Amino acid sequence: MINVNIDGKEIQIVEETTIVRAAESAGIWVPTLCYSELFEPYGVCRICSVEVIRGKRSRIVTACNYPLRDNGTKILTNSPRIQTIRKMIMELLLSRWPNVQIIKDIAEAVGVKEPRIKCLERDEDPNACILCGNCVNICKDVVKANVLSFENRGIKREISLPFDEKSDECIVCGACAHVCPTGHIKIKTLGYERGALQDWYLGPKTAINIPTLQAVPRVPIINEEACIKMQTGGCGICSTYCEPEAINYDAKDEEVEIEVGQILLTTGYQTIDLKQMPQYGYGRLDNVYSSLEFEHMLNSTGPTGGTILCKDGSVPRAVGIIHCIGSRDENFHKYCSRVCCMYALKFAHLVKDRTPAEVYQFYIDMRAFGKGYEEFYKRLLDEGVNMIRGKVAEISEGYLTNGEKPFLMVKCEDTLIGKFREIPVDMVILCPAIEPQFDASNIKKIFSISQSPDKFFLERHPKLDPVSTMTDGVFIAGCAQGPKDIPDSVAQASAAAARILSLISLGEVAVDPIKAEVADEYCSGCRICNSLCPYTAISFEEEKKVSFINDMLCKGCGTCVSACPSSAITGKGFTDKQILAELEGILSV
Amino acid sequence: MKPYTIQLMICAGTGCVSNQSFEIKEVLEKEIKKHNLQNEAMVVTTGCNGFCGAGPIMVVQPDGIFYQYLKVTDIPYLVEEHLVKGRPVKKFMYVPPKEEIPIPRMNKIPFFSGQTLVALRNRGMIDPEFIEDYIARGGYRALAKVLTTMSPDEVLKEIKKSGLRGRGGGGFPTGVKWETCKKIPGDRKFVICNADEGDPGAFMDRSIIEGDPHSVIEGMIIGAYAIENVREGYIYVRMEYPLAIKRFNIAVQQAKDNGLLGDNIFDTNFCFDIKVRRGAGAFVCGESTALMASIMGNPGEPRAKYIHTVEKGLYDCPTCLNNVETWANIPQIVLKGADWFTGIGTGDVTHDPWGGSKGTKVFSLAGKVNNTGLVEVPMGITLREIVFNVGGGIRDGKRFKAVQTGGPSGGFIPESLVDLPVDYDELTKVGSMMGSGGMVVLDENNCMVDMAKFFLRFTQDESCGKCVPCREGTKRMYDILYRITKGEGKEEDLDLLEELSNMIVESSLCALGGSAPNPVLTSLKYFREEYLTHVRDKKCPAKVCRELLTFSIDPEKCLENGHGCGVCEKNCPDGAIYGEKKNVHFIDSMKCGKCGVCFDVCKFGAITVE
Amino acid sequence: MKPKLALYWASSCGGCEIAVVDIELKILDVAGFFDIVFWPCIMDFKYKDVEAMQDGDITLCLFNGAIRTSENEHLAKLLRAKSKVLVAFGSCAKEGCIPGLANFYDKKTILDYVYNDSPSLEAESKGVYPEMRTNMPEGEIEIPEFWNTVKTLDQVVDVDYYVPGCPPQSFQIINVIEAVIDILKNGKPLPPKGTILGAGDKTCCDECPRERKEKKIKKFYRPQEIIPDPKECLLDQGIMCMGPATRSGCDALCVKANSGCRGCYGPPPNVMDQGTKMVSALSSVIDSTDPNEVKEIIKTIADPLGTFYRFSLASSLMKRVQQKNGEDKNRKF
Amino acid sequence: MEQDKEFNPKIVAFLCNWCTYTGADLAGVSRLKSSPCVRIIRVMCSGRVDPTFIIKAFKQGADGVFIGGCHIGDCHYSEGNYKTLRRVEFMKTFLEEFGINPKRLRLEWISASEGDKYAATTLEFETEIRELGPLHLVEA
Amino acid sequence: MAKLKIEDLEKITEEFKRKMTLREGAGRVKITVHLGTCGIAAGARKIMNSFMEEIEKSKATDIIMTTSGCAGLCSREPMATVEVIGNAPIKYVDLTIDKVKIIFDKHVMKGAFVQEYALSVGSEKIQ
Repeated sequence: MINVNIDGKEIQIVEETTIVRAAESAGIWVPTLCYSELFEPYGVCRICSVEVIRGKRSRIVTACNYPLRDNGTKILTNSPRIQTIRKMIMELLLSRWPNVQIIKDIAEAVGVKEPRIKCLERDEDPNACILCGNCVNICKDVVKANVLSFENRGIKREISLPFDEKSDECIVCGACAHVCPTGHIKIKTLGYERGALQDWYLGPKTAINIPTLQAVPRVPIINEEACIKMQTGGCGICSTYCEPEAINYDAKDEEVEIEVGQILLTTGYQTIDLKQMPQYGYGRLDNVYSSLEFEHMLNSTGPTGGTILCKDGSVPRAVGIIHCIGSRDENFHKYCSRVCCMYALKFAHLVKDRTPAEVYQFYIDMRAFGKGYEEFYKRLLDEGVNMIRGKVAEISEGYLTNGEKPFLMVKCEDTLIGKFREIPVDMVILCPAIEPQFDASNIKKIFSISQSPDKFFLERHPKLDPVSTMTDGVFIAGCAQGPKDIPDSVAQASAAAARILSLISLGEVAVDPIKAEVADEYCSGCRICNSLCPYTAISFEEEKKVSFINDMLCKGCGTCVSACPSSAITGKGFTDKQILAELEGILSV
Repeated sequence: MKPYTIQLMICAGTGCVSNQSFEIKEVLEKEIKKHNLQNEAMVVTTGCNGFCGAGPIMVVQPDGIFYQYLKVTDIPYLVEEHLVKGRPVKKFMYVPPKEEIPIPRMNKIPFFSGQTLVALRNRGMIDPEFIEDYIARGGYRALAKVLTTMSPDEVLKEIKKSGLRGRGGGGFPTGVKWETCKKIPGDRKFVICNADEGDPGAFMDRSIIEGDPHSVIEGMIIGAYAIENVREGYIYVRMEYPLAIKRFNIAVQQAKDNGLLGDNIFDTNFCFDIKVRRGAGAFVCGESTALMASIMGNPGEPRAKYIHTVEKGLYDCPTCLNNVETWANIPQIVLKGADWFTGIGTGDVTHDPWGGSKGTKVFSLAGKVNNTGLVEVPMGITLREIVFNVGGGIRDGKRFKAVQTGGPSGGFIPESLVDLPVDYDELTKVGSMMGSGGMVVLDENNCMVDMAKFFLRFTQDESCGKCVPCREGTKRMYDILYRITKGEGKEEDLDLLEELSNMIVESSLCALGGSAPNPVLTSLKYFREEYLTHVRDKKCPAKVCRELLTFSIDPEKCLENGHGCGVCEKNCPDGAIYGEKKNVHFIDSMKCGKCGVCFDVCKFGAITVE
Repeated sequence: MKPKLALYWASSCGGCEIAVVDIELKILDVAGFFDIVFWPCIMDFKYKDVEAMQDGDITLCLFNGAIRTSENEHLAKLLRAKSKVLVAFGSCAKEGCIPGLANFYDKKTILDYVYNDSPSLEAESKGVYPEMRTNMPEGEIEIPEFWNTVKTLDQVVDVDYYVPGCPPQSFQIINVIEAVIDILKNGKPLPPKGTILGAGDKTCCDECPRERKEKKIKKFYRPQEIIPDPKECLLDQGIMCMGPATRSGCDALCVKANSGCRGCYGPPPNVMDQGTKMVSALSSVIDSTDPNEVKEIIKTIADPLGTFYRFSLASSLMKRVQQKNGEDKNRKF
Repeated sequence: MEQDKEFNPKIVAFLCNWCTYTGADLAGVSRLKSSPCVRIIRVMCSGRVDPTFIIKAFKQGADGVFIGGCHIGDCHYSEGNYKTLRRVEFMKTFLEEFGINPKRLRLEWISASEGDKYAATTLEFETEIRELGPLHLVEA
Repeated sequence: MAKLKIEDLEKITEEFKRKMTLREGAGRVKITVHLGTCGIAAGARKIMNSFMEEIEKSKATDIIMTTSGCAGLCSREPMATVEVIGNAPIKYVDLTIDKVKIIFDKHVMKGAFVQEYALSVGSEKIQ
């Protein structure tokens, strides 16, 4: 502890205390501008300059970062010398940024009304950047993202992003905007852009967010990739502000091994990559959407709040919905994706409901086979939806000579009237084929199951055993097994669950009796079989010099049986004798 | 070693190199070969000779014949005359101003004879790219002495006793700095050589590096030994000195190859290594904290120095930073002893390290003197000696007006103080500073307001912009000075300038801002009248500020001497001159753009400027 | 009355007979216990003597040699009739053995080679084939007919017991003889028909002292290509050894001599075909999954058929290589 | 030859339970025409097929032997089919030595979903065997 | 490159000493051989070489060897001036190699000028 004298007040403080803190504890106000307790004092505005007297020497220092070390230091926070300096600084600042509130306030406090100086760089903006550096410092010291920095020097100094480009390092924490004293920095929400929507881009990637507005449970999560704390160990500011102490940085993705008896595979589907079909202009033309994107637009918590809008913000005059993109197509998938007809009808209904637009359905066959589906189709016809039977050949951009906004021209053959048609619309919704997940073959290998030719997982039997697979204990349901709609998926999943539960309720599992067995009396321990078993069921008993097969590990494939040169191994259920007898039998006629 | 009979020492400092000294060397060697003299004459490229104003320079040893202003085309003649026929060529020799007889020998030329060489002792004597040359001139003896016979404390004591003060500008006693750094606990410490010489017109450091890089390296090694726990050193050279960077790199490599840097130097357990860093082109990086930030890869901006760099510098470790010239002095002090060093200079440093200025100082002498170049003079020499003896007086017989010392941060010293002894304290007293050693001599044709504006323009441009006083204040000062030179100044501007200056000096973050207003303050102090003339009368007495000039034609001279020749009319870009041929011409002051072309073209002196 | 013993030597090298004599002093017990009624190799007996016997007169007949000619077959049938117990003695009788390797070729090829193509024939004797019947001054003589295929004894007549080995090991012969004497002396019951005597139920590996590891074979070496480690399993070292598919009983004789088992004791119990079983076992441990590499590794086995069926070809499933009457005449597909 | 007209090849097929057998099932369910000459023996894995069975089959009067397993890398038992691959390779050289055309032995990888492949392959094999004609083995 | 030891510093210095002496112009003795056209014609180069050999032999490092042009006495060439620093220079004329040896021995090394070969003594003064 040391004693210092501030403006005549004797106070006792801890060594290394800054003058600002010391003055605060003495109840003396020192004006500050670039000072914040959140980060290390930057000390550039110099408005907090005070006079420090040690012995005979007096010097001007900044109160924000001057550490008091010597007993008996005398500080003058408002001497005439200091007043002159402060006034001059405020004159300089006020002459440059006359309308910034915080500058006006401090200027008034130190007694400056009108600057005597004319400033060539005068900026009338009340939200102008006053180069205090708060944003740079919080980003550097606290957030540790180092996104913002100063550019240029001298009077041309300004805040900038690296190379003036959008930074990938920015985690959109908003700290810079929070500490900006003039409101110069604003956090902007990206609007509804075609590119953004198509990439499923839901706005800037913030380190803490609620994945979607309808997320269950609706709680914020930390995005590990964007979180500075989890990436570098810095920041951690959210935990200091979270009163219930709910933030846990240690909860990370981890690999857990769980022993289970049965597995239900419901790995679902993906939609076909529409960019494979450039004739439909997806990703190239504005206002061409996939059905999932359109669904996103229809969502009341979606980017448009459920309003159907073209990219330019206008309401579409006509909407085309095109079925069977990539399904029922010799070039892509031969099968029918089953769900498109009905959701396309739903889209048509909603477009009719929410906009005055004309709706065109381009279909190959209308498959309204479910309960109540046909009725819905009839209703749609009554609503005046245009049904065109025929496959669309191309979608191109069309222009009107009168300079109106461009539209999309859908070219197709109407097979019902036998004519080639070109229909102008403002928006096109494509119904992409449902296809197996791109990594389904990996899943297949992991679980030793099979895929049907269309690459969906293969059930044990299409009629008699539609939810189990060739591997005992592994079941499938939903679109992983084949395209189906929600009711079908629910039904199949329920069936699979029932199958699993029935096995669980039994309490024990009957194991296939097909196993291999070593007859000790014939085994001479040549160890030929030892390396063969993929399940490591075969071990070598050094003492007895015979090989041994573990019943529980053996899956009964019989490879070792046929390999055993002394035929000491028998494969139960498939013994040499049985097979030879079978052979004899089938060849006897 | 071949016993050459003649050595031709060609200056290969930046100044002379830019005047084709390398090409001259090539031609010289060719000519020597042509005359079959290659066994007798040897061509040596040296560092800066110092007399840069007269480059390219060649000194022929052993006779010490000094040749200046050489051209490639002169060489065949010179070789034939001097080397073959043995007749030194007078027309390439130095002729003192106002005289006709040339001075053949270098050491007889006042520019050289008036100097005392310590930091520059090897200039023109060694090839800086050969470590053997340096060793042959006594190099690395100081290091050997230190490592074998002295303890670190003894070295420190010797340096303290010598009273050496930082040559970079501040004049902080080197010994005290080392001692503080040594006392701060820490097992990782650094020494840094500041070679970011940014003052316009100053090139002392560059010349030392280019001419004698090993002296700096030896000084740093000794410093590292004395401070202890220093195993790493940095040399921070500004990017604009490519030759200096090259020579430093060569020297450091040679020192490493010879085991003078690295582990177990001279088989002792002392280890030390040096890295060369290139500056990124900002004046402010010459400031110690900004320099260290730059080495660490951060933006070169200064920080508050309430905690000194000797305590928390590079990578937050105790760091001792000294200027090139300071380091170059160290080996000599160690070798010849502190007493020899204190024998040169002013004051008494036995008790107070700030008590005097010892040793020599290198200045780059520029401006309106006859002999411009690099001079090393003992501390305490008067300005008069420097300007009139070493510098050979003012060019073209003009009147001496002032000296500006210390670079853009220094101040003006008027003629009245010309007998001022040059040392740290005297210069500070009159409002200027030693600085790194820039010395610009001004004559009656220099406008003080314009000069102040010139320096302010530099400082406000080089301000990093971090703190408000320096960023905003210097720009405002420049604006005001600009207005004054345009004739838009008001009297209260002078007060405002003073007020701004004081504020900037007192409250700036670093020394750049803290000293930037010096030119304005001193010019206001010593030449206030000149400012007032600008403001009140809208005139520039030195006839520099164009906006304040009036061009007119003396009708008598025009008619009598020139018979109304009309050349001025033809050349006026503004069409402001009119008049019949063979008649008097006139200038329309409204149209006159004040370019001065008429003044230049008139052969009869009929154009008057006021 | 002493039990009667007969020994006969059909198509074989005679080694089995030597092996019987090789039981040293034990032979005296044999001579003492049995009344030797037929042993052409040792004493002068005539076929007439045998023909003169009553059926079942001979208590024990040790028949060695494969059935190559009509004479072999005739004697086999004769001795079967006259013997109570007929033992296929030695590998030739049991499974064809080396004579059985002639089943690679047919009768004509063999005769052509022997009497015409063989380079060791002198020019004048080339093309001189034996005649079935020849008139000699003493009268017409007849030589037995040469069958197309070598057969094992049990392919011609009913065999009661087998003693494997080429030749059966002397200590095993002693064991067998002692057991027989014991049975006859003490009126003990006979072992079940078809029992293999003088051998174990395991494989050669059981008697092999070498250390075995999990097998992975990258290449097969010929004996001249490598000096085998005397302590390590030969197969582990890539040396062909039929041990795993060969019945035990020889006390791992070859293996102990640092040479791979040649398989003379025939397949172990339960194994139907020594050769295919060996194929199955070896190809299981070939260390490759690339079909081409597998082919290359298989190529490093010299003469697989001859190696795997060196002793058992005549008794194997295929019994012989298909020749003219079989699949293809050139055998090159 | 006259009997060729009536030649109905006997083809023994050893099919793995998980792939080819199921594939054959699928071929049947899908009403695909496959070879009627094929006489199937189901084994759990093609790795169970002992070369002895192959010889035995030929011995018993088969004109061709067909082995069907999962695709390499897809074996239900991870790697059983690798062993099959090697055994069949070996057996082909063996058959050749024995004087039997190795084409009479055929190994195919047919997955559970490849009913069409099963049908096509067996038909093709049948044709091939028909071209080779019946296999007459001699013993004497 | 080998690591330098302290002794090496002296060795290098010694090795480069003559070069440096020449550069610094600070020798004890300065020998100037007059290499004008006349001198060269009379064999001055040979004289210079023999001086150099002598220097080499003596291992002296404090002798500056230099050349100059015609000294004006073309008939007495080859000529050389020997100047022991601090004493007046002596001009020797009509030099031969033998004379050089004697001059070098007596004058250059021992400081006693050789009167019989000298042009004159005292004709030149210390500069």
